[in-house]
Amino acid sequence: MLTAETIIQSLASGLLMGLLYGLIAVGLALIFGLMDVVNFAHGEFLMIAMYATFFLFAFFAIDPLLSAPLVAATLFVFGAVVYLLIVRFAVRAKANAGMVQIFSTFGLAIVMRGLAQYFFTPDYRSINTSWLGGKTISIGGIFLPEPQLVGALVSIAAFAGLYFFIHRTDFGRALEATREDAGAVALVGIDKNRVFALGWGLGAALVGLAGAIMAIFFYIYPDVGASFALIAYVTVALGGFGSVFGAFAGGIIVGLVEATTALILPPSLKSVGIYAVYLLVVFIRPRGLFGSM
Amino acid sequence: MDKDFAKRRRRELIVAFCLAVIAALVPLFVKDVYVQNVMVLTLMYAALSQSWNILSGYCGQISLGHALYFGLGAYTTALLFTKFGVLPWFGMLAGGVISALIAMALGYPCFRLRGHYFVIATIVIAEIGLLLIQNWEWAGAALGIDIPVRGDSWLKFQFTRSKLPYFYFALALACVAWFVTWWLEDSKWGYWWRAVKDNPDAAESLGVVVFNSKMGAAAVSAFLVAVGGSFYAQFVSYIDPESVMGFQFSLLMALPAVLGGIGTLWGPLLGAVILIPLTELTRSFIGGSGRGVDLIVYGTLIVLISLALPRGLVSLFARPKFFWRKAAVR
Amino acid sequence: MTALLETRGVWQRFGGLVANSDVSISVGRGEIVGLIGPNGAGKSTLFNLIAGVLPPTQGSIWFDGEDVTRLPAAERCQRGIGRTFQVVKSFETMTVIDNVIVGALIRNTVMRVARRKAYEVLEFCGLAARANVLASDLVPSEKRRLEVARALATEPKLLLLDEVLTGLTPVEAKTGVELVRKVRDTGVTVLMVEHVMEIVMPLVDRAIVLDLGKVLVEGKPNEVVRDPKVITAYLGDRHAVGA
Amino acid sequence: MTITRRNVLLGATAAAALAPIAARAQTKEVVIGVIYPLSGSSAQIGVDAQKAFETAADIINKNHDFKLPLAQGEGLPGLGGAKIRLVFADHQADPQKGRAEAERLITQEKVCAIIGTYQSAVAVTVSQICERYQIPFLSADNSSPSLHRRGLKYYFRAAPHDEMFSKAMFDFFDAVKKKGAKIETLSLFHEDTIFGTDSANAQTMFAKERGYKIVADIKYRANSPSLSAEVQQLKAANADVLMPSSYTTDGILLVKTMAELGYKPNAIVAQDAGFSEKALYDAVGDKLEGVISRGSFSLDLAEKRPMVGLINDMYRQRSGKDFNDYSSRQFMGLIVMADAINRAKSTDGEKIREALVATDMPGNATIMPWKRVKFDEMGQNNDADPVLLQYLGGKFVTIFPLDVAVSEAVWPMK
Repeated sequence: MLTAETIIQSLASGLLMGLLYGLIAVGLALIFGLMDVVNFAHGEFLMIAMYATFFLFAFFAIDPLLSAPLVAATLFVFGAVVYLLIVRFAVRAKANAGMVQIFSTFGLAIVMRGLAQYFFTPDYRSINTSWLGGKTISIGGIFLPEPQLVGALVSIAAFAGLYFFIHRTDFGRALEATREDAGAVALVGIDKNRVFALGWGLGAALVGLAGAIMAIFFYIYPDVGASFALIAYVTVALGGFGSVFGAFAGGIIVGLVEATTALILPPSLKSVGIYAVYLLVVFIRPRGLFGSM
Repeated sequence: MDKDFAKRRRRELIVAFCLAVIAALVPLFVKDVYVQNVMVLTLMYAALSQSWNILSGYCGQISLGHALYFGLGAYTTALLFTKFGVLPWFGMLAGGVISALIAMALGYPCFRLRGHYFVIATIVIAEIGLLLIQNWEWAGAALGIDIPVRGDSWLKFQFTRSKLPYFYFALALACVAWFVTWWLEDSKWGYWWRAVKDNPDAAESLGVVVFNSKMGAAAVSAFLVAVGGSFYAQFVSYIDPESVMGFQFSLLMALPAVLGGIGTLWGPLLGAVILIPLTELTRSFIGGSGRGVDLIVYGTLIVLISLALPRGLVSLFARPKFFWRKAAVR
Repeated sequence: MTALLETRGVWQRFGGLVANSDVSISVGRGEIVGLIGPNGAGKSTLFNLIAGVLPPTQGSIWFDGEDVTRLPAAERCQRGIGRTFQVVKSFETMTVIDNVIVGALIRNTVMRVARRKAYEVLEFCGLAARANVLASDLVPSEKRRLEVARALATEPKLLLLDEVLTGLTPVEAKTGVELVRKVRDTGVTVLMVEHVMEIVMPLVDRAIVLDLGKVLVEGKPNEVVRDPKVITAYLGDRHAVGA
Repeated sequence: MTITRRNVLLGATAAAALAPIAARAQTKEVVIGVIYPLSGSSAQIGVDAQKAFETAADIINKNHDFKLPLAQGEGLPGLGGAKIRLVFADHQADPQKGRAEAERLITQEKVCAIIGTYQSAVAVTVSQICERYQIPFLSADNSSPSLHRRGLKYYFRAAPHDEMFSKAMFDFFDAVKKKGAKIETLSLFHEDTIFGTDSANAQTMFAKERGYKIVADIKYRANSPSLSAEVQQLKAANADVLMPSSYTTDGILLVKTMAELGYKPNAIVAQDAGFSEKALYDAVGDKLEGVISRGSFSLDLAEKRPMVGLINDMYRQRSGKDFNDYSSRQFMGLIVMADAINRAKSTDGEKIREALVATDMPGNATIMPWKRVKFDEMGQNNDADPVLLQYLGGKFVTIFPLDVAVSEAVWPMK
């Protein structure tokens, strides 16, 4: 069954999905790079973004493509609030800072799931009549679903924008400076908390963008984040924690590995391929592909 | 000074002994099976978390993949019993040994990793284990293993209605895990592990072979967790991959220690005594609504405790100031 | 009688950067030797090579008559090389006594003996009163002393001190100097890296000056300070001389 | 929703466990335990199930004019008009928790029977506990065939299991083939937990027996973030029939991915689960015109049996949904159990068991298309004929077996 067509189709699907994984994961990488914190509620951020997209569609008939900026803005606020209410205190912990940070965000994840179940019910939702939903482009027998295609483009644009943002804007430079040396930054009069809050906002906004795109073709329910959380962590770790470009590369690798593993192994084992590649990479490069050594 | 220390150690032992005796007497007064069930689970998680604490709390190698060893213990025992008729007691031992060996084999490459890279490696390795068992026909794959229960038997360690044998085994396991920790705390290994956690470079300069220390901690930790897994298989008498190797087990092993006080002698026990009854009761009495209220309560507690008491609940009991002053005026 | 420590033609390169080139020094038994030099002279690199943090690119290191070039740090400690860190690396969540016990355990496997040994060392270093304080609660000068105590507990033949006196107040520095003398009086050889010459010169028996990764001058402290080569080397680094 | 619960912590510790269960006769109410996932990823199933059981309890406890056992009159006449009280418990899809909840229900809530559980893995442990306490357990909606083959005396299942369901599918294939359609190759697409594995095992067995060729057997990880690779293999195999065994989430993603990758199977014959859920058709119904799913319930039965429609209305009022394959089985589960308790005239586990063994309920006294309810020696009802339903014009119509079919199958799906 391994025809050229299946291989090309696999690679194409894997690439599109991989770019989306990258977009989902980059917020995680950004936040880690800024302050060495891994957000264990990242999957739930995605879930919130998907619900936001869904409700904007259900109540105001705003197509996900149009609501994506709105969702990103909402998540921006949400991310900043999470930082100010929880993470700010977690990083200040006098003992076991790493542990506190893992479990406070993890507890947040559980609360968010509970709240989603409480307010949105555990029922499965999905958006079925969006502009792109179900549309697909066929090029010589290779099918490229439009939602994923647009998702991939958004992902590339987001990464390009992020690159520009970090290197060319004042706030970006402040971010970069804060991540280099938070203490010194305070001396030049940059409010560390403000930078961190904005960093969390930005990270959340990026996953918001991903969530809006995902909502076009994925189902939505309170536990949906769990399916993506581990992939997002592996993606970021594979690329190297803190490296934005690493998340981009990691996403593509994860997408491609996932698609090609399914050609060789039973599909139920396809995530084994991803995990094996992760282990292989870190055994050789303990800080991921592009992590700072 | 030496005497103060010895006194403290002795006091810990006495407190533990009294607690164990009290715990052992509880079933004489509490006959309700549901409550006994909660107690069994509490003791089991106390033991598991205590074992997890050895590697992650004392030695500082945070593992969120201990479900692998739990599952290995459960599967080894169940497979040996159902396929070869090997008594669970031997299965328990075999599961422990296999887990310890696998922990060391995995530690060999993994202990080079630091921080989140290590944590994620432990998660994905446990996931791989889960997927492999889920696709392994001989081991029952997704269908799991149903351990036939044919009446009460200590030999086969199975009891139809009585919870007491399980209770006492769980109590014994918790005591063993506690005692091992207590004993290791004032041993060469205990000091080395804490040194490795705090600063591996400094530890190395003092003659501590960091790598071997981590391997030792991993082996002890995995062995005890696997015995817990074997126990669980006998206790539930049915296992399937998701229910013994799922990620939630790795978390449930870590949480009591984290909430109670990571890297402390009493933390896991204290954490388990609070957390497990809480999760069981929230599920039984507010979880029936289908609205996730139990999750909200549970999650909020985790956030609050970890933020408010970064050293865990044991810090509420500690009187370090008093202790220091006494030391200072010695 | 051979020297206790000897480096023979040691090179260390980091990529294109040469940190040590052809360094051959020796330290005799019972000496206090100062390893000095301006910033970036390669002192710390050489120090780390001796302690076993990393193997040299080229050359060999001999300790107590044996080649230890390829031995890891823990093994060198076993052989009798103790060290401190320039940036203190205490075990922050452990008490002071427990910090020292970690060191004592290498020679004493019985806990009770190791604990007693640790107390003796703490007394020796003047930290006994702080035995049950968490290392994280010590003031910087105490942390320095803890570093020394921890290393002493391993009963080293050679003690490597990495800028233990830098950044202390004059009073603290004076107690520090006394401590080092006391250590030597117990028969331990000391090799100390210092950036600021004035502190160490009265203390050391012999000084080795490194510059640009090479041994510049070696000799009695009062000769070394007068050596024009040393003065030139340090002139580029006014702060240190002026201090 | 009101469920009364005693303050268990204080009260229960004092209560003696293992009190002889027979001592509980002559009560004004009959307590039945219902164990479902009420939180976690399949919570919605549990929430819908609650409504189904409440509907059944309502029908039993109040006077209704249905030709359903116990509908007329209030409560259980055999126990002097005692009312049914349901106690719900949450097992979170965890066998250990299911087991603990079953024990709690038996010892604290003093239930005389238990019904559950959706997930088959949980049914394994719950039924074990029931066996130990000699309390009858009725699998309302578990379809794993291994469940009734464990030699348990207190295990009962009124509904069909996967082999019966799969057999119906293959009977249907044979029938369609006879009419001249081409069905030679099959693609199996199943998730990797107990449900998918059991289903695929049964389908593989029948395919071999009846000479169908399985050209793709795709086992995938439940709740995968992407199914493109899987769908592509299905597409490459392009079998005459695609046979998915998927829960709702994966079902939605499967259908969406098929559309995206341009795969239009000739026919889909689904093993229920996700393919009987409203959420799936809300999401991707437009792409599923002509999909066939097995089921044990069909709303078009209402034409022949008006009470089916009326009871469905009652259920819809509570849940906002029509009965589907699950909720209907859950509903019937309680009716069958209550009927046995009524005939046992006792809440003693052994007596109820005997009554269950003696059950012989004619099909037309149920809301299902079953021949009758009668348990074999393993506690399985072999007369629960499954039906095949086809999704046409936005609703399901029965197309097989022919004697209950209301419409002819559209083959292949358009």
